[in-house]
Amino acid sequence: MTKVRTSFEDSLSNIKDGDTVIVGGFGLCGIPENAILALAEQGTKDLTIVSNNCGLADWGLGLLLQNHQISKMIASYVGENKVFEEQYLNGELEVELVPQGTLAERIRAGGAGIRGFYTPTGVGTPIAEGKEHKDFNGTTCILEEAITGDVSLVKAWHGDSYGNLVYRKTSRNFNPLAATAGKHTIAEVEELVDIGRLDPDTIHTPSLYVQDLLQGETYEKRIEKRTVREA
Amino acid sequence: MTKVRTSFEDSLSNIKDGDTVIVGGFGLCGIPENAILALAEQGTKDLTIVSNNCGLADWGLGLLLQNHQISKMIASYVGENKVFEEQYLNGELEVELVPQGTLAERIRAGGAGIRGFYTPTGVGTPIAEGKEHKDFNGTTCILEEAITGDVSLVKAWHGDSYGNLVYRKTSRNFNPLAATAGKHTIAEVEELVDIGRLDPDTIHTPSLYVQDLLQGETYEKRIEKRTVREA
Amino acid sequence: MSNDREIIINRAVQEIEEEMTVNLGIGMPTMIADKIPASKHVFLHSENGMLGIGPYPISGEEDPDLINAGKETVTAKTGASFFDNAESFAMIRGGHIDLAILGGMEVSEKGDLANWMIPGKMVKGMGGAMDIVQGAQKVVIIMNHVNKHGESKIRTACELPLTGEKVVDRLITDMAVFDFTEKGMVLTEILEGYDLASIQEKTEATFTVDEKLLEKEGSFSW
Amino acid sequence: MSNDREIIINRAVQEIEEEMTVNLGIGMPTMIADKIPASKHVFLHSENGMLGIGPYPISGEEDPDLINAGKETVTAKTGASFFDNAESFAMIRGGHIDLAILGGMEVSEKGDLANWMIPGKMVKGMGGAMDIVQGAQKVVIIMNHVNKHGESKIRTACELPLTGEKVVDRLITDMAVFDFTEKGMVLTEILEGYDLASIQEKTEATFTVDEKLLEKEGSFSW
Repeated sequence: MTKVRTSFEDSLSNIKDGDTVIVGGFGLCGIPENAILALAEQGTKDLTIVSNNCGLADWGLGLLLQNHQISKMIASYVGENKVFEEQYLNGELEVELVPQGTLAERIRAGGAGIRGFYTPTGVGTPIAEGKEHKDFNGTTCILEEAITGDVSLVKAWHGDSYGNLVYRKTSRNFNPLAATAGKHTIAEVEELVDIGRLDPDTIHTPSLYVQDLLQGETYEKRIEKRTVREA
Repeated sequence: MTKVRTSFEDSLSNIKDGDTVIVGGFGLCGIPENAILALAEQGTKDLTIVSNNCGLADWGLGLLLQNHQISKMIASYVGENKVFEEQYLNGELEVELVPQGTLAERIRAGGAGIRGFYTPTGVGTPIAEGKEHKDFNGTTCILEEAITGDVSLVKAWHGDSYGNLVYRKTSRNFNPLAATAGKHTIAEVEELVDIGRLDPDTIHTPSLYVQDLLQGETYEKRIEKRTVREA
Repeated sequence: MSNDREIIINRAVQEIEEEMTVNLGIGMPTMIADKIPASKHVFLHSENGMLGIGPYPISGEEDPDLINAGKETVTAKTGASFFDNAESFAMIRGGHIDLAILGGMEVSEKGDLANWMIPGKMVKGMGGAMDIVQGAQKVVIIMNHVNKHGESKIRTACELPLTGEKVVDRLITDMAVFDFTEKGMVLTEILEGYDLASIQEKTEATFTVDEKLLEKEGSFSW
Repeated sequence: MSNDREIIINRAVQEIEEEMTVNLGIGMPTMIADKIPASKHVFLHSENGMLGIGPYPISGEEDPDLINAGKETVTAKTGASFFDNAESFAMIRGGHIDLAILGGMEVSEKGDLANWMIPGKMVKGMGGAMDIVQGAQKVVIIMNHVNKHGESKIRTACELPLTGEKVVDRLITDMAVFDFTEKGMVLTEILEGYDLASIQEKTEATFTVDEKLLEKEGSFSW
């Protein structure tokens, strides 16, 4: 019994034209590099991508934009990508902007079978337009609905063949949430470790959320804003 | 800067008559033993207790029942406590039974500033009576509201003086949720460890949720149902 | 273990397929764990916050921090994980549990389940049952066909307060197996020692008989 | 750093008290971190999933897995913790962040904030700003008093789309400090080089003047 696959190409073939794909990562940190490259290679079209950001023009999800594979983007911040701007302005790309905390919570809700929730975030802003409002002890909230994906792509640090995952530092970000909300979750890891090597108390993503597990051959891990101090 | 306190008595004095107190633990597993003993000693009355269970007659939250300190219990299962039954039948004790997953989610929501959520759990049952119903893509859900506490009592395995907590095995249960949902969270730990000894990737309860941290002198850790196999 | 229980458990264990994630209810369903063949790789989920329950511990090795939802001391299999209750029910409610096997007090022909309270008796609480019957991909109920007064526990409509409405996928009793489909309640298996007539006699609910079973049972006296 | 920025940052850092958990917005607010005296113990929260941001790394020690919400490489202080985005915003929305300091484009006299989009320009997105202004216990906005055309950014009502309604607790500009209370917008401090008249001239919003400040400023020419 193993969830280890050796071909990104085969795993990614689970994604079909028109699918909704939830992708982990924050900026370029913790993105499923190899899965995104394989998806760009595969050329699947008309995708709805759910991800906090949309990569740079030449890396991460930006590669799918370049290929015109994305028809709709659900994100909280997309300001670092010129290709995005072009496709949005010419009407090729539909965009749903969601406050970051609401986006995280909607994905979590999708994975957790919560169908909708009330949050004060966005009340009185354009985000609240057309949404159901409700008062809770004097706090006005809006109803936000769960997000689920046909497929989720996540990237972890360590993983075992059952599909247990552990993330490293801030590369955790949206990855554990995405892992829960895909009907089919494809996890790529830096290192495949033996069953039992992950401490059961410290597993971030329990095995049952993962369908395919792949070890990436290389990780570029590009840094978006290299910032240093004087030694 | 430390959250370490040495007197359970002093910390527990944060609980006043009529307060709502959220208490971690599942059965007798992972209960804040020393805080409960101190609360029984203190004798605070008219408490609303939110906890999955209510202990045994002579241990855990059952001690508060014996003392007639609880006026309302919000729980998912209370079947192992004779004192409970008596006080319920004579009208002394009000009981709100909540499905276990809904209880966990309501406490999480309280801690996370989510004011309410829609779940399919309990639709068509007595639990759904009087609650708002709503259809999500053909699934009928009911609206459940968040729970917050004046004080939360939790028990962890390791903790540091900032208030970071790590739980052990299934004694984690409701503890991390309770920790988030109390205006004032009192955590007791088996072992107080130096700052930096807890791996930042594996902290279950980040420090900002905890106001008081105490090391229990002893832990009985009673077992409710000792079950063994032949060697 | 009574003979009825053994029959039910032996039939129920066949529901468990390779690689499934399974939640076993408290009481009789928990006993199924021991009957799962060692050759079968399954993950047992415990709603108090664990995936990968192992066997009961050897005496002296009980760990008070390691219990199942029935509050029994257990062990963890290699590759197990622990998590909090919100995560545990995220798994359940989110449809990540393949199969749940629970006990029942009454099942209706619509697939309604009652298994948590008897009016007039002390209410103990539903624990995680309401979440599990809504969330698990497949819900199998195991119970005796009749109560101790010999009356059918499979009803036209449940009299007891419900745990869930139209949530049962399969019902296994000591006499028969029923599936709940779009066509209603269907008898799919008759267990040893019974025939269709005896099942009809002991079942208040209205059901149809699966075509394959009808062919097989054609030689009987009805 | 321009002189205005420095004035604002130097004033803003005084908002940070011992033991506070603080979220600093992207851009100018991030620069406050360096000004916090080493003697002060505070926890800096980063909404991408970290509590306990340390200084920027030394060159060569950048870790691509360790960034702040502005996507800059950072370090972690001893006693830090990492978590996922849902947990991070549970902290924010749940009121567990004592103080948030964010930049602004416009603030209204009611305490409304606009800082995420300019109609007609490319929309970049609100990131976590809408959550933070709703959830943090205290929201301090820092911005220049006037825009590059010399027009007041403190308005009777915001013209730009809102980030949050009645969410600002305190506004710090290069000229003054305002509090938003039940009595409306109140001028509480006048920064060096300005007087009440110059502030009134550069502020479209209607505000009252704090009594203590009035006493102190009584000797001025108004």
